Amino acid sequence: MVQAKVAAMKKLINDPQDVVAEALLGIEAARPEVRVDHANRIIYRRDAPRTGKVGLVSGGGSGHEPLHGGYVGLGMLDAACAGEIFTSPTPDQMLEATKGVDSGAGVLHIVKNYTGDVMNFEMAAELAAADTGITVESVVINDDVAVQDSLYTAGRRGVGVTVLLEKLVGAAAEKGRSLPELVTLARAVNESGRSMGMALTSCTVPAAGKPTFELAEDEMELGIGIHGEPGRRRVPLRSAREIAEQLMEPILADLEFTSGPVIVMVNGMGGTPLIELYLMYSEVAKIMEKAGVTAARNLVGNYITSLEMAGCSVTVLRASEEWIELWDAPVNTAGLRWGI
Amino acid sequence: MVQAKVAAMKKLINDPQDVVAEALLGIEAARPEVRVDHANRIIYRRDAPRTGKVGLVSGGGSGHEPLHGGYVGLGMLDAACAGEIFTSPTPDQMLEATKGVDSGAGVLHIVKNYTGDVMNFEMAAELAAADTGITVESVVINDDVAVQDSLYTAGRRGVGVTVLLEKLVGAAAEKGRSLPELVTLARAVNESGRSMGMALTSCTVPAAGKPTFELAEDEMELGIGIHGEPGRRRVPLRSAREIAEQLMEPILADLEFTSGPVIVMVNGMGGTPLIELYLMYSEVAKIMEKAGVTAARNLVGNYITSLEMAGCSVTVLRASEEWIELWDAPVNTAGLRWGI
Amino acid sequence: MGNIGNVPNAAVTAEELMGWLRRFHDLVIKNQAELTQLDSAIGDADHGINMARGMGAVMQKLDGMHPADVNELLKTVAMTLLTSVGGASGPLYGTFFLRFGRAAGSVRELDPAALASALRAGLAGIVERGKAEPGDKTMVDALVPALDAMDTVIKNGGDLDTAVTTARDAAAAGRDATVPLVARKGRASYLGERSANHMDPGAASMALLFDALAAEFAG
Amino acid sequence: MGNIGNVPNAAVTAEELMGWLRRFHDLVIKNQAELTQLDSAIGDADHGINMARGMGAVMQKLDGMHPADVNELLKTVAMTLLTSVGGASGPLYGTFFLRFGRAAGSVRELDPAALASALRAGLAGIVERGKAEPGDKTMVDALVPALDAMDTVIKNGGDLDTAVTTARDAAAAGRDATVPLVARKGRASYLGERSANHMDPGAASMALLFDALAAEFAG
Ligand SMILES: Nc1ncnc2c1ncn2[C@@H]1O[C@H](COP(=O)(O)OP(=O)(O)O)[C@@H](O)[C@H]1O
Ligand SMILES: Nc1ncnc2c1ncn2[C@@H]1O[C@H](COP(=O)(O)OP(=O)(O)O)[C@@H](O)[C@H]1O
Ligand SMILES: [Mg+2]
Ligand SMILES: [Mg+2]
Ligand SMILES: [Mg+2]
Ligand SMILES: [Mg+2]
Repeated sequence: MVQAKVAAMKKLINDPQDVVAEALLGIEAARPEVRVDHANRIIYRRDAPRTGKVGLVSGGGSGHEPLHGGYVGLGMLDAACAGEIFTSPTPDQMLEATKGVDSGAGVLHIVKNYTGDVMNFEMAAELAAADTGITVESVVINDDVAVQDSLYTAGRRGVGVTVLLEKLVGAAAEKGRSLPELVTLARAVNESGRSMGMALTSCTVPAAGKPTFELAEDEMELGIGIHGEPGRRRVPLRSAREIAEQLMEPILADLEFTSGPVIVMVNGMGGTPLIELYLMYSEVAKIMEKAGVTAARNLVGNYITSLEMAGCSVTVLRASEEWIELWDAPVNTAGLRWGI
Repeated sequence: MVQAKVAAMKKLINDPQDVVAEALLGIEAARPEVRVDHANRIIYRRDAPRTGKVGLVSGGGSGHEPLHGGYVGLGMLDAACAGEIFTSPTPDQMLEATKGVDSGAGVLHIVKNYTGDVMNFEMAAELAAADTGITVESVVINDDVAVQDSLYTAGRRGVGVTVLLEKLVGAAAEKGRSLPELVTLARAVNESGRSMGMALTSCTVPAAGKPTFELAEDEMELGIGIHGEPGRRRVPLRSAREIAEQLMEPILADLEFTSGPVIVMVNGMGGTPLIELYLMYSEVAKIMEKAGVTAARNLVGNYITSLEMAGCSVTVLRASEEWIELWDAPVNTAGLRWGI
Repeated sequence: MGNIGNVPNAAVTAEELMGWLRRFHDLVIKNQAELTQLDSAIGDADHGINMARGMGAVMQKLDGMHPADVNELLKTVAMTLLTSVGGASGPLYGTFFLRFGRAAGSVRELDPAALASALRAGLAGIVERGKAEPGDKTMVDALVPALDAMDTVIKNGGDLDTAVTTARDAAAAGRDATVPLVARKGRASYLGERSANHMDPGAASMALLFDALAAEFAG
Repeated sequence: MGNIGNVPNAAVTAEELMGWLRRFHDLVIKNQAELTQLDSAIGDADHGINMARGMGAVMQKLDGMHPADVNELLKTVAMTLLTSVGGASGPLYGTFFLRFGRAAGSVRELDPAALASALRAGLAGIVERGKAEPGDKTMVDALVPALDAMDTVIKNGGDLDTAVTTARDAAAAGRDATVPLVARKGRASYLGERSANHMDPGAASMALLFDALAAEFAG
C-alpha cells in the first residue's frame, strides 16, 4: 500500500509519513555546518548558541528546500524548525529552538506571513515570555504582490524576500548587532522587497498522494505562493518574455526601485531546469534595464521552492550600499555560500 | 505556432530554437565571473587567459546546467562551449575556446565520453594542431557503471565524475600545475570515480516538443545517462531505500572504495526537489556506512542535469588527502563556490 | 457511549467527552481525503492530513488515560494538537480545547449550559488567536451558528439531545454557507475571488466535531 | 533537375550535385519529426533536429553560390555541417562530404565511377572518424550496402540511373536491417539489448541521402 502510494507519486521517498524525518537525517549526514535535533525537528548551526550574538530562528513547512534548513550556518540562521510538508511547525519546536540559540542577547523570530506560521510563532513567543527570560522579537515577512494587501484579510504572503532577509539580517547578526537593531533592519528589508510567482505545473504533497491542482497543457497559474496552492489567476500559457512582464509589472508598480541599486532573485519552484531560469533572468534583466532598475547582485536558482512544482518567482529588493555590504559578507550554508 | 509548441511543453522559453542563445544572455547578465562569446557560444572566465596557467576547456550539449557553463570561473574551467540541447558543440567552437584560454601553457580538453563529444573535440584538437601552435591534451570521462565497458562498443558514458573532475583538476590548474601533470591527474580522477543514475520521468527536448520517452506511473528507468535517454532497464518503481541500493550496488561492485575517504555526490536530474535528494543522501549514507565507505566530502543538489527530468544519480570518487585539499581549494563559479 | 436520554439537566462526564473526541477522530480519519481535497482547491492540500495527524496523536495520548477532570482532559488534548498539528488548524483547535477546558474547570462533569459556555470559551480563543469574523470563510463560520443554536435550545429549556443535534445541523448549515463566500482569512484569502464556490476545509472539520458531539450525546 | 538518361558514362555536374543536396535537405525537413522520433527511442531525441539545422545552414550557404568545382562545393557543405550540427552526426556527415569532395577533386563533373569512388572515400572518412563496423547499427549500415550495390552496377556496365536506384534500394534495405541489431556504437549502445527492435536514426537519414541521389539522377 505504501508501495502503491509511492508509485502513484513518482517521488524518491519511502513512506510519505517519513519524508521530513528522513530528509533531516540526510541533511545531518551531508552538512558539516549544522546539527539536527531530530525529536524536535530543529536544524541548528553547529556552534549555536554563539556568545553575544542574537539568535536567529526561522522555520516553516517543509517542501521549500533549501529554505529554511539550508540557510542555517555562519552568516544566516542559528536554527530552523521544520514542519510537515507545507505545514507550519509547532510552538514547542520554536520554543525549543529559541532556547537552543539564545546566548543572552535575545532571539529574533523570522516568520513568513501565513496564518499558521504567524500563530504558531506567536504562541512560541508567548511561551518563551512566560517560561524563560529570553527576549524574543518577531518580524513577519509579507512581500507577495500577487495578494491584495488589506486590513481585513490575512494580508500578503511571505515569499522570496525571506531568503534575502535571512542573508542580510544574518550578516548583521554575525557582526554583533543588537536585537533592536536587527528588528529595525529586518522590518526595513521586508518593506523594501516585492515578489511575484507563477506555476506551470502543480506539485504533489506526499501524504495527499495526488497533485494539489490540475492545469491544462496550455494554462499557467499566475500569482502563486510557495505551498503548491493555486494562484490568483489561471491564464493562458505565455512565452518567457510575456511571463517576465506579467511578474515584473506588479512588482515595479508596487514600489519605486529606480532610486538605487537592487538585489534581484529569479527563483525556481523546484521542477524548473536552471537553463530556463537563466533564460528568465535575461528577460527580467531586459525589463529592469528598460525601467531604469540596476541589479547590483542577483540569485538565479532554486532558493525557495514548492516541492517539484515547475515555475518561477521574481523578487526585487532595494538595497543600499550598506545592505550590499551585508549581502557580500561571508556566508556558509547549504543554500548560500561565499566569502568563506 | 511557436505559441502552440511552447504550450505543449510547459517551459519558460520563447522560441524553442532560441533557448540556448537566450539562456547565454541570462548567464552573461547574471554572473560576474564570466564573459560570453555569443557568436561562438563560449562562456569564458572573465580574466582568461591567465598567464602561466593551463587553460581548461570543456563543453557539451546544453540542458545539463549548471554543467558546464556554471563551472567556469576561478578554480574550475577557463571556458565552456555550449552545444544545442543535448547535442555536442562543434569543433570550431572548441577551437575558438582553445585559442581564447591558451596563455602558452597549453590547453586541456575535458570531454565526456559520448561519440559526438569525442569526435568534435578530436577534430578541434586536430585543427588546433594544424592551425595553431597550441599544445592540446584531452581527457575522456567514462564513469557510468550502467554501461558495460567493452572494446567493441562506444564504452561507458561520462556523467557525474565530470563535475568532481572539473573541480579537482581546476584547483590543480589554479595552483600552476603543468599540462602533463593535469593530464595525469585528470585520468587518475576518472579512473577513481563511478556513477549510476535513474529517472522517474522523461524530459522534453524543446525542439522535439514532446517527452523523449513515456513511463508508466509505476515504472522507472534504471541506468540512464544525462540526455533524457531511456535507461538500461525499465523496472517497477521502488522506494528511495531500494533505489539507493540499486544505484550503489553496481558502483560499489565496480571499484574498491574502502581503502580511503571518498567524495560522494547525490545529484538531481533537474526536476527532483532538494528534500528528496537529502532523503536519498540519507539512504546512500547508510549503505556506505554498511559497506565501510567513508564520505569525506559530499554534494547534494542539481549539478549535472537532464532538463526537467525527475530522478537522481549517485557518484562516488576515491579521494586521497591531496585530492581532498584540491576539493577544498577556493572555487568561484555559479555551480560551486567556497573559500572565496 | 451512553447518553442520558431526555433529561434537560443531564451532565456529561469526562469519560463521555473522551467518547466525543474518539468519534471526532474516527470522523476525521473517515473524511481525511475529503478534507484534504477541499484544502487542495483553496489551500495547500493538507487540512485532512493535519487533522488526522493531530487526532491520531490525541488518541494515543488518551489511550489508557483516566483524566482527573474535564480541564485535565481537554488540556491534554489541546497540548497534543498544539504540538502535533502545526499550520493554522493546530493553534486554532489547540486554543479551542485549551479554553474549553479552562472554562469548564476542574470538574468531573458538565451540565448542558456549562458545556455550551465552555464551547463558547473555545470559540473566543479561536477568534482571539485568528481574528476571523463570521463570514470570513473559516471554521468560525461553522462554530458560531452551532453555538448560537445550542444556546437557544438551552435558554428555552431544551434538553441535551436537542441541543447537540440542533448544534450539529447548524454547524453543517454554517459549513455549507461558506461555499459562496470570498475568503478573508487564512490561506484561501490569497485566492481572492477565486476562493468563492468552494467549501472551507476548516468549517468542514468543525462540522465533524459537532457531528461527533451529536452522535455521542444525542439519543 | 536534369538527368542524363541512360548513357552509361554520363557525368554529373556540380550544379546537379547541388540539386542532390537540395533534395536531401527537403527530405530531411519532411522526415525531421520521424528521425527525431527514432532517436527518442534509442538516443536523445535530436537527430532530426540536428540534420534539419545542418542542412538548413547548407541551403543558406548554397543559396546563390556558383561553385568553381565539385571539391569547393562539397567542402563548403562539409564545413557548414561540421560547424552547425554538432553531436555525432555533425562530424560524421561533415567528414563524409569533406572526403567526398577531396576524392572528387577540383573537377566540374564526375562520371558514375568517379561519383561512386568519391562516395566510398566519404564512407572511409566516416569509418575513420567513428570506427563503426557494419552491423554496429549506425549510418554505416545504410551506406555500405548502397555503395556496394552501386559499384556492382557500374562494374557490370550499368548506367547511372540503375546505379543510383539500386543504391537507393540497398540503402533502404540496409536501414531496415538495422532494426533487429543491438547497437555497438553511438548513443544507442548505452541501451544494450534494449536497442534492438528499433531502426537506427542515422541509417534512416543516410537512406534519405540516397533517396535524394536517386531522385536527382535517375530517370
Ligand atoms: N484566522 C483564522 N481564523 C479561523 N480559522 C482559520 C483562520 N485561518 C485559517 N483558518 C482555518 O484553518 C483552515 C486551514 O487549516 P489547515 O489547512 O490545517 O492549515 P494551513 O492553512 O496552515 O494549511 C481553514 O480552512 C480555515 O477554516
Ligand atoms: N561511431 C559511429 N559511427 C558511425 N555512425 C555513428 C556513430 N555513432 C553514432 N552514429 C550515428 O549517428 C546517429 C546519431 O546522430 P545524432 O542523434 O545526430 O547525434 P547524437 O548521437 O550525438 O545525438 C546514430 O543513429 C548513428 O547512425
Ligand atoms: Mg498547511
Ligand atoms: Mg545529441
Ligand atoms: Mg492547509
Ligand atoms: Mg541524437
